[in-house]
Amino acid sequence: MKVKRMLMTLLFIMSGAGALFAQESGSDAIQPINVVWTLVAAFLVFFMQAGFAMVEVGFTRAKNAGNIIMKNLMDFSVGSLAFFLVGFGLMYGESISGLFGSSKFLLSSASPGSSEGLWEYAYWLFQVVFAATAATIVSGSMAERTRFVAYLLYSAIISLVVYPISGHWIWGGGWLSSLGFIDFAGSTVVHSVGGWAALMGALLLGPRIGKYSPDGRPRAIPGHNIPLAALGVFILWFGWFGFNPGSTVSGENLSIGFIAVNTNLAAAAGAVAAMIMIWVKSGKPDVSMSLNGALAGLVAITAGCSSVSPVSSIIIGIVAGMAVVLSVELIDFVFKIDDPVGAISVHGVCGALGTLMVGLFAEAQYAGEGVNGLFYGGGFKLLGTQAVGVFAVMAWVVVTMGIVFFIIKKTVGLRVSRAEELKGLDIEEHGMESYSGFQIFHNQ
Amino acid sequence: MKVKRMLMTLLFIMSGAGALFAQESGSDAIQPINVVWTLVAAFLVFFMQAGFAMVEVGFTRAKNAGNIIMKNLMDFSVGSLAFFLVGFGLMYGESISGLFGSSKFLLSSASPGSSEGLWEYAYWLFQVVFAATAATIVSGSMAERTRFVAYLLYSAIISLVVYPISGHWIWGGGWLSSLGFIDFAGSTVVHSVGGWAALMGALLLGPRIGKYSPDGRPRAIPGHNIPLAALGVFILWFGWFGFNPGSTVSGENLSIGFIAVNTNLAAAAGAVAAMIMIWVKSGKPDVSMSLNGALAGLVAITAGCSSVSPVSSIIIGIVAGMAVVLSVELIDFVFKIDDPVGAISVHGVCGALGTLMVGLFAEAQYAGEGVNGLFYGGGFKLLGTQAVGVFAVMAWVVVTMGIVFFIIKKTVGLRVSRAEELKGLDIEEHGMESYSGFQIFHNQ
Amino acid sequence: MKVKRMLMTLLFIMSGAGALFAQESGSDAIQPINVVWTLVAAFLVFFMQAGFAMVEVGFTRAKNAGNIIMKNLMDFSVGSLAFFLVGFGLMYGESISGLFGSSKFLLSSASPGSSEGLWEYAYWLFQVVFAATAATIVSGSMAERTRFVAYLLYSAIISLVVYPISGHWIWGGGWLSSLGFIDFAGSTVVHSVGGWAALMGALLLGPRIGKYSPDGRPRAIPGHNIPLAALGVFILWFGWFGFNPGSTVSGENLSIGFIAVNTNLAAAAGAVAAMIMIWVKSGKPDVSMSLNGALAGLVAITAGCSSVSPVSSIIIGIVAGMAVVLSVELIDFVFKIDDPVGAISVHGVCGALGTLMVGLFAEAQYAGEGVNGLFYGGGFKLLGTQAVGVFAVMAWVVVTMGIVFFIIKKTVGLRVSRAEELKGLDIEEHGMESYSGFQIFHNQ
Amino acid sequence: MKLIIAYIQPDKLPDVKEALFRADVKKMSVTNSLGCGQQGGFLETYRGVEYEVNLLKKVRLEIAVNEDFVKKTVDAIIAGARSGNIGDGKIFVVDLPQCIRIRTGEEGMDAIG
Amino acid sequence: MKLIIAYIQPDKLPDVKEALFRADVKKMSVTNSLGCGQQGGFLETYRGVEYEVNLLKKVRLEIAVNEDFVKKTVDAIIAGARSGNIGDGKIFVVDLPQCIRIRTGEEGMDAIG
Amino acid sequence: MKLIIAYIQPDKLPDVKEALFRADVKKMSVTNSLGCGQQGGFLETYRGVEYEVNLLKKVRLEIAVNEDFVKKTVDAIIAGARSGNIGDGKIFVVDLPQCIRIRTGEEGMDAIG
Ligand SMILES: Nc1ncnc2c1ncn2[C@@H]1O[C@H](COP(=O)(O)OP(=O)(O)O)[C@@H](O)[C@H]1O
Ligand SMILES: Nc1ncnc2c1ncn2[C@@H]1O[C@H](COP(=O)(O)OP(=O)(O)O)[C@@H](O)[C@H]1O
Ligand SMILES: Nc1ncnc2c1ncn2[C@@H]1O[C@H](COP(=O)(O)OP(=O)(O)O)[C@@H](O)[C@H]1O
Repeated sequence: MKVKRMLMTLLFIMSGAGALFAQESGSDAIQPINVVWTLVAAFLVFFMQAGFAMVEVGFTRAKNAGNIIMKNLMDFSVGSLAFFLVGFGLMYGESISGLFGSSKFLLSSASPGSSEGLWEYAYWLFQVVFAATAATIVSGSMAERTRFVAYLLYSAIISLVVYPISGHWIWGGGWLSSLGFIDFAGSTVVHSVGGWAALMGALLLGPRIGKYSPDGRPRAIPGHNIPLAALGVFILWFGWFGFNPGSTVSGENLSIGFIAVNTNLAAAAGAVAAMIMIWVKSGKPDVSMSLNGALAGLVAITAGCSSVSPVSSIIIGIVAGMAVVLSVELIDFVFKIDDPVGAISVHGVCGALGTLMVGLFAEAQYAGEGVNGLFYGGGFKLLGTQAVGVFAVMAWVVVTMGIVFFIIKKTVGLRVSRAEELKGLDIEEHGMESYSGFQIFHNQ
Repeated sequence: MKVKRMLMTLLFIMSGAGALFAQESGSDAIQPINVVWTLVAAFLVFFMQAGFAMVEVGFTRAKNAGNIIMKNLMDFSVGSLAFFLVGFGLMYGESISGLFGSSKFLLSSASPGSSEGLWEYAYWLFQVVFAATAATIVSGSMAERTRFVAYLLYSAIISLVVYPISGHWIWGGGWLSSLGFIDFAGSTVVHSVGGWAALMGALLLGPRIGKYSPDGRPRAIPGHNIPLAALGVFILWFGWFGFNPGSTVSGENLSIGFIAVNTNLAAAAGAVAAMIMIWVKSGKPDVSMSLNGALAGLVAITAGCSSVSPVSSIIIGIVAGMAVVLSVELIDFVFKIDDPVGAISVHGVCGALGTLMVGLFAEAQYAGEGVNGLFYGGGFKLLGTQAVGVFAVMAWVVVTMGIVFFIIKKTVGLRVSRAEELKGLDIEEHGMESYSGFQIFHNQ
Repeated sequence: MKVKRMLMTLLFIMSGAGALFAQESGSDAIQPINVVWTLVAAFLVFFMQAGFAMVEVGFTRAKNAGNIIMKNLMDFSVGSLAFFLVGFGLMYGESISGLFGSSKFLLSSASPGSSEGLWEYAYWLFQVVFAATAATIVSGSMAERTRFVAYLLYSAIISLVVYPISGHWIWGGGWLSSLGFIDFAGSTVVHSVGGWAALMGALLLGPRIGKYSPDGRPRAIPGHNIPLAALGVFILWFGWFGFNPGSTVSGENLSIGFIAVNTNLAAAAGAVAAMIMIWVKSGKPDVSMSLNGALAGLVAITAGCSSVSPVSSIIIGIVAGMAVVLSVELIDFVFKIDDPVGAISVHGVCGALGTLMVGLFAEAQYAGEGVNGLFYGGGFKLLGTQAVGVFAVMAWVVVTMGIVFFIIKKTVGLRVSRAEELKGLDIEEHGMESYSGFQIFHNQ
Repeated sequence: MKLIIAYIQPDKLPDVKEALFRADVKKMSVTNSLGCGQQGGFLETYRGVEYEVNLLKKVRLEIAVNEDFVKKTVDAIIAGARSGNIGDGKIFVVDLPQCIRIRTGEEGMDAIG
Repeated sequence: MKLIIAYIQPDKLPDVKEALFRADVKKMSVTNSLGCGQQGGFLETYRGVEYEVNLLKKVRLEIAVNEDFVKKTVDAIIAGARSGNIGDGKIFVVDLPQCIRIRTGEEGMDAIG
Repeated sequence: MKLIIAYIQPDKLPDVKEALFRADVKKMSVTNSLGCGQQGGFLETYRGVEYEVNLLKKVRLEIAVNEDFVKKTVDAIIAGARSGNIGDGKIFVVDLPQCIRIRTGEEGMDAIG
């Protein structure tokens, strides 16, 4: 009976207290329903890690599958610890002139004694899975040629410093939030940060061997497991229902249903739009591009999911779905940056686009008093603010991550040798095969 | 607000506590707990899309995997938009003499202003994932030989019109609901509709090349990825916990636990029964058939999960598990209809069977005042009503979808060419391979 | 009724609102939020079945994949029925002198009439998925050589008797719980039970053909699908958020967030620690070992997740991550027991280790009044109790399962023939292939 | 005896097998292979980028036959595999001085069939 | 020199390899193959329908040896692969006029081993 | 005519193909294969246990050429495949009395190219 008695006393301490505060209000906020909702949402967002892993594995070659798995497992694991030690504090700690936080390190703000103290744990979990999402986006664009050690270093740094600081500006009470910048669930805070970091990574790495013919024409290097990639996309879509609606961190906030609807409509519209776009351009409805389209819609609606109407959500999804196709081509053909899974286009470009579109489609009835986008009589004010935020974050990430990857390149080295790349990272970096026994041709 | 009222009564019958709140002001009925529960359930049901995709991919051949992915992605995406524009209104709008709804198009019934208005969003999300489930069932039976464009058309039509109208009859306050027809979570509304549509599709398509030997003996065309198919079944089982218990659309309705137990027991019994059945008949415990058995149990209990006892649930599961084996053989050997994944048997046959069995096993203590099946002294009344519903819906779907598929066949064409079918739909329809690099033999 | 009463009081003290009603009539103490939370957690734990299936499939050879799927499907299905009929009663029924329960068979304690009656259903579902977890652990260590029929028998027995009885000792109000033994979510109750059963199974089966060279050196038999295995680990991690926080069976207990944080940190630390350990030992960061590390951390924190600080959780995770590597080697090289997926080390060893570490790291502020581990001034008392529990359960399982497997071996036979093992269990036991069409080499 | 090696289009395999059976050549061995030849390769695009397939999937047949069967076999293969398009494939005929049936140890012409 | 081509049952590969090693034939190349022969094929059923496997999994060995090794090699293969059942497989022996070791450029008999 | 069979390291395939193209040998067939030879095999560890790889991945080339092309082809293969390390592989040359192009029915030397 001891365990149970302990449990009760424990409960007594906290919920007794909880009940007391409840009368006074203030901590009225800490209702069980809100904690449960926030946690369930956090679990769903965690599951997106599996989604990213499957998408990246599926869209790359069999000989590197194990390495990608490792990178996804480790950016979450290392990231969790880094965010626990430092990141969370930099993002949500006492703000130093709106630039970065300065307390709450090691989750010091949480405690088992009070309901606020307990709430802080749930809140941290919800935050860490977001941080990990930003971190894991990058592994896709750097796939099939990055040294594993280099990737470990990168993971630690983005979760320790880079993500938390721009996050502080927008969600931590920093300068952008005071400007009235709207990024409800993180098109910019999470996805663009990941996307721009992915851009710098791919840029400093250079393309995979055989990706561009001697005369510079891009060659397709098809993914080896489309069903797995598709499963990943479904998992991500599923997880996004935690990502967006969960960002209310309140189950009492009944707009969670509305947010979920917008999320779903934008994703559906994105998938259809991307399919049609690629169909028209290349003559066939490409599967992997359509899957990217769904993700593009999800990324784009993330910023405005609580500020725009369902119909606007569909439009935002369509724009993103078309944009992702064009962006992938632009990066592949014109900039000649090799992004195996399209992470830069999906998360960077569509994240920015989605954030900007809040400035066009926001409506007061959803976004709250007097918050209207350009199309709803709000003029250019909001659009301007959105633009400031988008570019500020882009600049921050491009500069810092550029430096980080450059230093890694010059020290431990960013890329594996030609021989290793040809043999595959699974054998060279991890001494194993991902599909032992299967007969596989490694064309390139 | 008919639905809402029905909902209340539902709650009233079912849970003491819930009913108490219900009397007082209507809006009070929109408790956060109900919104959270309904949304979480909706998310789980959404995830079933991934389950269907994996099951269908796994049970068919590698050369068509990408095409099946596309079909599953698109029937949900296109379906979501179609259900938003028209379907939801036809199903839940102001009823025109119990036949179809006539308002709520474009989700006009929802609004951010009031809690009912917000509730409507959550409710729509829960409904759209159900609609998409019905739509996606069909892709399985039409796998490996259907033109992609034809499938897109079909997806739009079933979500626009066919599913919503029969749905209105039963859940939208239509004529069947007034008869007292019981289909709690959709054995008929969702699964049979999908199953009968699958039947018509497979019928008009004809069998895959090589499925029947010249002398008409059926040949096995084994699926290419059983682990993925199994994962799909586990995902479906997982999602069903949103499908059935979630159909209370109320977390205050404490019978959700009871419904979940019935769901789980029926699935378990179905798997075991199917395994034994096929073991006895063919001498070996076939994996894919046992997986179908679990699904059969889930489909069958869906109608009565809130009206029968756990023991009855086990019996229903056993009957379904045995039925699915026999049905698959019947369709394959006798009717010679080629249904690659057994969708007709699992969803059509077991859906109908499960709905009928409510008329046998319903008990007042679970089903509410005076609702008893044949085995519990209710006589043939309920059984009769159930039969009327089952056959009315079957007739509706067979006729309408028959026409739809026929028109598609005569216009855009339903089936790919022999050459395309032999090469595989991935290369022919989408210009890609699903397992690039893998050495695969395409026997047939 | 012990448990029930405890639960009531528990809820009574816990919730402000609940407490109020509680005065009027006990029944209202069953708050919807607790039922919803417990069910959602149960769903997540159910999903772990998919995780186990994928991990075991991925870490073994292609020629046995279908057989492993079957075993995972059936141990859950058969187990569910067995636990419904007998197991639950033995575990939570009226205690016979603290040794085993004697009522509640066939879930007789549940009823649709009262909210307690309804609560009982939810509670059963949460319990059955735990029982199934213990059962499914074993299939991993017995993979690739066990007769299917033998496995079916085993599944029934562990869920009928073995798991419920030791479970009763700790969670059913049995003798260990009265000693003050702490195993919050089942490091011992669930994982060690599974792990020790896995040990006996592997021991009586003997190693796979080719696992040990004539001179006794262990040979690696690499898994055939690492991406699938990794997906399984992510699914398990995801499910663990239901496993640990859900074990409060109360959403009003705000410590759920705190428990989730500990769970996540231990898993992350375990993965990193295992990676470093194997890296140092074998020169390369092995993927499958790192995945095992995450599981090791999860298993180890399960016992103490509500009694230790986040920092302690990290330490526990690190210890487990290192331990799993050493344990796998010990079992493989020294004891020469062939455990294809490392189930004995992950669940048995780390489960025991985690339970013991509660005796070191427990802190009153988390664990409740006066409950302190060795490192927090509690002396050896708690550590001793933990040790008693760990070894009592180990003895119970080793003896009973040893007998069970021995009898099975002597009667129906435990192992397939050499020819069957070489050809693969899919063809021999189930008459099918899991990857039809794929070109696969079966080296061994 | 001769060992006949043929490369054909994978989707022609069923037809070739049938033609061989009719010519009652009932034994053969089939292997997956990638071929490089005149054939440009059907255009594959992936994510909008043209995919340069310079190794095309082919199926390799290996058939050991007695002299008097050579022509029938070659004709059957051609009958089943020819579409008239580039990529139809090739047939190579090699001398086969010796052939043994493992089961019986029979040698030469008796072992072929 | 001769090039020995053998088709055996996949599950016999370990035994054949061992037999060859003992006959100290240490070099060979192995390929997956599907075979068509007298063998009916073990009955496979899938979802209760009999699965007509007319192409059975086989393993193809290719071994280049010097004249004096031919018999030893053939005997070793037979020793390892024979079960006496239909489907045991075949051995084909082809003349091998020329053999080169890529690493050293050695030719002929020295290159074989 | 000759049938040239070569076993090379898989990661050398791109280089060999290029070398052959330059020697304008534009037609070939490629198969996956496992090889057993002098090469010890790079050490693979799995879960900390050494993995005894005694069958190593190789790629098998089959190229039918006219007499006057034999040397060029062999040289090209060596040029592309040689690394100087054990495991580089082997080249076998077999006589090819007959060759037919399925598409046109052409025979002999005209059918090769
Ligand atoms: N000289 C050759 N050596 C080896 N294989 C060849 C040769 N020529 C053709 N092949 C095989 O035959 C296939 C078809 O040849 P290709 O030239 O494309 O068609 P066609 O013979 O109709 O012109 C090639 O893909 C290749 O696998
Ligand atoms: N004439 C042949 N040409 C090519 N391969 C053959 C020939 N005869 C047999 N084989 C190969 O040997 C395998 C075994 O032959 P089969 O006739 O089934 O057994 P057995 O030789 O014992 O009668 C076949 O599956 C096929 O791969
Ligand atoms: N006598 C042989 N018969 C068949 N294949 C051989 C023979 N010798 C070598 N090979 C093939 O060539 C590959 C390389 O040979 P190996 O002896 O390892 O390298 P090297 O020739 O450089 O010593 C082997 O893996 C095998 O596939």
